[in-house]
Amino acid sequence: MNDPRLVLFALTALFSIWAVMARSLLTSAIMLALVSVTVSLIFFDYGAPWAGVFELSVCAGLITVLFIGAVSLIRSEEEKHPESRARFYALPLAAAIFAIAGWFYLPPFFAEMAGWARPGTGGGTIGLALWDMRRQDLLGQVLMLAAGVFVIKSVFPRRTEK
Amino acid sequence: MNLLLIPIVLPLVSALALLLMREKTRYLKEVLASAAALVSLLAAANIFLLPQQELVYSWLGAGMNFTLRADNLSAFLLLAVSLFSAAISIYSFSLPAKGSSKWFFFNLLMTQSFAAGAALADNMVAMLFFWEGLLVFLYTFIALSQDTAAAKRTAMKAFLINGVTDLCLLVGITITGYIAGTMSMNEISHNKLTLDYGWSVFAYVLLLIGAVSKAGAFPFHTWIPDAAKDSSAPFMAYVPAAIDKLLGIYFLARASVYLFQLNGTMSLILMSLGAVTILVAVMMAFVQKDYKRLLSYHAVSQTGYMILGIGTLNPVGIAGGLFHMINHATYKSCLFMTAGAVERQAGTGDLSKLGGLFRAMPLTGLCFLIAAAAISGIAPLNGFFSKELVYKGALDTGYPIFFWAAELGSFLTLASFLKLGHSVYFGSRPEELKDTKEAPFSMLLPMTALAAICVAFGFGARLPIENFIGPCMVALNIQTPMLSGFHADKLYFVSVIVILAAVINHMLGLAAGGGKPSKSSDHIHYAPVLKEAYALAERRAFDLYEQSMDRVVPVFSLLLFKVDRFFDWVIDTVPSRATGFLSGASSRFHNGSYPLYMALTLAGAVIYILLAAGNGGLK
Amino acid sequence: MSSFAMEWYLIALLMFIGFYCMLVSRSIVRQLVGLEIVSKAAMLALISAGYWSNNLVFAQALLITMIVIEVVVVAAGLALLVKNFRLHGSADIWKLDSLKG
Amino acid sequence: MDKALLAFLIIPLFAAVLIPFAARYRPRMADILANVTLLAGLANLAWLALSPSMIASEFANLPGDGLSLLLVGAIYLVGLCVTFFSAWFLDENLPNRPAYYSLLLVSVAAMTGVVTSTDFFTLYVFVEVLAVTSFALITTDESFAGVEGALKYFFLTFPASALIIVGLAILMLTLGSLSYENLRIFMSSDIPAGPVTFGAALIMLGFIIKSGVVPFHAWTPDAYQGAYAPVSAHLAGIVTKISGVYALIKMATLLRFFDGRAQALSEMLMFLGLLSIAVGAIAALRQKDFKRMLAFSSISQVGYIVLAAGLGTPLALIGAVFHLFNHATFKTVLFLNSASVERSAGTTDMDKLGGLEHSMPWTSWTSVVALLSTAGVPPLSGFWSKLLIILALWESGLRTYAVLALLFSIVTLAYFMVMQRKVFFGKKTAAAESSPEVSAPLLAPAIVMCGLIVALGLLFPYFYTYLKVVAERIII
Repeated sequence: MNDPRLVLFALTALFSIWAVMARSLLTSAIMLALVSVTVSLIFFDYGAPWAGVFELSVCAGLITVLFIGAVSLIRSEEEKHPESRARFYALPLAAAIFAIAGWFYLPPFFAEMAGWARPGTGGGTIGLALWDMRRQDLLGQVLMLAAGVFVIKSVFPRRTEK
Repeated sequence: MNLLLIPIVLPLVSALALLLMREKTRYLKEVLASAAALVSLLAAANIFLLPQQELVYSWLGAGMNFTLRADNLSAFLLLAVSLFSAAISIYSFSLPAKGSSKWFFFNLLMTQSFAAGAALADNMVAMLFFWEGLLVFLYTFIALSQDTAAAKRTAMKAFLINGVTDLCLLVGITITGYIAGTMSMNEISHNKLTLDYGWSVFAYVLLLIGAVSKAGAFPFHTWIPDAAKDSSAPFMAYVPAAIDKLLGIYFLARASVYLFQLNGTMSLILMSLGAVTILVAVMMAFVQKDYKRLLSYHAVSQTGYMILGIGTLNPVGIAGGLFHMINHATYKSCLFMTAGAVERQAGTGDLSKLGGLFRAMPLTGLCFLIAAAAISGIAPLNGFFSKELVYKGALDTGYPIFFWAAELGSFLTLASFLKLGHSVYFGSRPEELKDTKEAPFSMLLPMTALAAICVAFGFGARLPIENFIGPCMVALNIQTPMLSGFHADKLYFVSVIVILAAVINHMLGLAAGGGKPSKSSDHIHYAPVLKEAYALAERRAFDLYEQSMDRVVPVFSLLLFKVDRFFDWVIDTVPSRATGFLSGASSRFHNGSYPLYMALTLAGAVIYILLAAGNGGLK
Repeated sequence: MSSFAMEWYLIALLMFIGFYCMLVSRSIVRQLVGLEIVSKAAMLALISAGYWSNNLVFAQALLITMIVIEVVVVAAGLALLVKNFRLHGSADIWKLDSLKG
Repeated sequence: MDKALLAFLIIPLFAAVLIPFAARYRPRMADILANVTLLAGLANLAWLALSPSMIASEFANLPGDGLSLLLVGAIYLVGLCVTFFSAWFLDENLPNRPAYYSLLLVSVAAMTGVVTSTDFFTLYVFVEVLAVTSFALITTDESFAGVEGALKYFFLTFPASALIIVGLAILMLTLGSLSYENLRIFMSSDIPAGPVTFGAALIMLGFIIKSGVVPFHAWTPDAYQGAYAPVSAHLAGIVTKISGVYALIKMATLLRFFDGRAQALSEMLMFLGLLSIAVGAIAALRQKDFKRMLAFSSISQVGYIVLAAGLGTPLALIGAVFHLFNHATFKTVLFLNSASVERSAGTTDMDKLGGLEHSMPWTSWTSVVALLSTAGVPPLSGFWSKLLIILALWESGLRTYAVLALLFSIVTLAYFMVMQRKVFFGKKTAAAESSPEVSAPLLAPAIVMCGLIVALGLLFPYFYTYLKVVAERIII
């Protein structure tokens, strides 16, 4: 437990429990942003700065903004009918049961899996990797972005007549 | 397109095209049908003149070939089929009493197409396909020829009788193919099957049933007289008189000579069947009072000669059978045509109401005279020569009883035609028929053509025997003896005696019937023992179909109904309860609740992952 | 206990939390929060696998694409949420049970 | 990626981007552009696959593995049917008309991407694009059911994405690569499989969820029933098949189910397939809504494909691919007909419908053809694919599976007969009184598809030659 990365992992779990249990949706959204921040820190710790930067800017930034926007749109209605909290209070208990039960099975399973690892060559730069090996994914990204634009256009059409 | 396909495909396509036409168009349908039939006739003639042709399509991958094969016999048969189609389609041009002309010509062309296919097919499965197709069009042909319930009933009768026997044929062909290891008739003929063991006897008997019932022999003939009453003259002239005889006898010859090596017992059975058919049918024919019905019994009776001829198994008899087949088709078709013409012009086919029409319809009368003389075996018309060959064949087997049966049949045939001819064309003309006129040209043309063939095949009997029957015998792998130019003095005198006897009989009958030609058969009809027999026959006591329909079928169907209800309960009520329960449970489960669905999905995923991890190489 | 196994253990825990959230919460927003947590866990799994198999660059290349996908998916989800809110006046996914049978 | 088919991805994408600009002032331009794009693509494909020289050489010089070509063909065909149908079906003043066509084209592009991808991550990317477009397409109109279906589709298939990514992570760890080729090489070597099959199993689970196999099927009926009418044809006909079932077939070949290295996985997949067949068929028996019944039938038919994919022998794979293609044809016809009925009679509730055969004969008879094909009645195309699947099961000694598959094929016929009687035959109801036949353009796609069903059934030997080439190439 002296590995700082594991501390960050634990912190992520903590923030996510908080995000799930928070009474207010706004708090949830902010906790989610914190989860993203810790995840991006983990990325930095792994030595994956590009992923970390993307995570920090897009997930912690853009998605949080989207969340907060949506939450503020529906908050008034939501607060009139708050949902029953009992199920959420059970989360720490459930997580603890899972953690303890899993402690006996999961780490040995993963440890054995790690034994099967086939180390790759590594090397190369992120730009080359993206452009040379993952060119189709870039095409997929373009398609995804186009799809996103059309989804928004379709769900929120510009109403000309009404 | 291959020449062999034309006689099959052209009528088929034309028939389908006919269906697209409107009922109102005048003569368009007739012209199209006649043109298709004539072109097919030309193609058939071409096929006949060319050397043997073969067309092979592999079918269902390997293993089974769809083969059309025009050997001499098939080509000859194809020629005959096409000839009669052409004649009938022209004959029907201006005949109103044929039902809807669209459907009439559709059925005619379809029948032609399938008959041509059955004649040409070498593979027995392909032949069976065409054969069964004919069955369908037999039904529609009769059912659509008149708009009456009786027509439907007769159609069903014909369909059932032929359906059952076709089923026998199907089983027979299957067994034959299984025994021989091939479905190709040509291949089987190189290594003929023998009747040494049970299965092959069984197979042959089934094939025999299929063939003779197609030809309309006793006891599968009973639908033909009914059809004579309930359908049209062209149908009678075309299907029972021509096509069915041609195909039935063709396949009988194929089966008996080409596929199987028969033995003496089977030969006796065949000849007996032939003799019984001749006598039973001609006895019935003799007393009929209706033009077409009388002819229809003769159509049955004449089949007996062909079966007898082929049953002799000697070359002369077989040649006689085949020659009689084509002769019979010619004159019987012609006779039915005259019947249709008389019916159209005089409005009735009842013998007691007809009379003295020769003056009014001289050409029809002449055709009738020629054809009647031919069927009665009066020299030198074609019927004489083919019958002589059959007699000779029967005598050669050493069982003269068959010869005498055939001669007795001949006597009664002549007697009944004397009666028919006398009552229709001679004697005094009834008042109602004063204005009767000659039949139209389109009816006379095929009639006279067929009568001319009767004469030509008689006077020049050498020609058909050498050009048609001889090659057929070659195709059947039979050593041909000297067939033509043979004049057996003894036989000739016997037939002269028969003719004289028939004339004397007719005189007697006239005297007994008070000078009414239509009653000239009454002295035999009401003779002591025969009277009861005829009365029973009138009540259809000898008709297997009617008897089974009356006695066996109701009991059987009741039984089946009970069994059916039981199975219905087992397969209907029980599963519907079970599925009803299950689908009810399913519809209660799919209640639209998101958390339930999510829980299901996640639980399913967890179980899957546990199973995969447990079996996936780890642990 | 290797560090890898420990990391993946925590990733599994994270995933459990996310799915638990999706299972029990009625609000569509919280459903999306759960979804986000699960996909964070999946991303961590991917980068961790890349790190321990010396394929980090490759893993990063995949991750960038994944993040783009995630943004669009979440945006689509929020769009559906807003549309649902406009039509039904609530953001409660448990109330959506008109399609059944 | 298959370079030869790249254009089939790029051109619809380009057209999709073009549509909002072209249709700014003339909304009909959107219809025309979408239809022209797909029609041109289909014509091009037809030439590629069916040129005389190609047929003469018995498809020996097909580009790629042949499977992607066939499926791109199916995608374009269904896509064209749906866009053509939509062009006449869509409400004139639907505000999101251009976006609707753009999304259809993007989904066609994404599906092309799915079937031409050569690596699991790319597959995942395109599948996600496809999913996102589907959510929006389902809610094209402002109906309550649409948004409900879309939300359920969204959340209930999400676990699939997460599981796929975890599976990818495990594959990356233990295989070092995500490409199909490497997995295939690995599986045909004798290296102990270890967690590679576990990773593959997770990926497979993801795609099982996405294809709506029981017990992960809960979203399917809701999404299909709620979806905007032509979109349900698009979804059921091709989208879920490409986004889920295709990947299962692909993995069946990569994991070499037929030589038994992933025996457990193969057995699980087959069990799930049979379960779907049974549950789908039984649930469909009692449905009251036309579209929901078709959705359950779709689950059942997907079960056949999954069952065959799980078996994995060459014959079974031929059957699976053929059934996939057939499913695209007959389910498109049925869903488009349900859309026509909805348009004409105003409802898809089978209790309110009845006796439509008189007023809507074309719709009725095309339905009959399609349902007979679904139920596997000869000589329609569905018969052959089911026959192949059942034969393959029988040959592999799985008699129970074969008999059950056959039995549920009869249940298929039963529920379709119930449907046909309730909707088209029987007594006319009030709703049916005032429902005229829809216009010819709305019927055209169904009729073309029916023609295809009959033609494929009759020309099965030629198609079988093609499929054999495909099977030889994808199995190696």
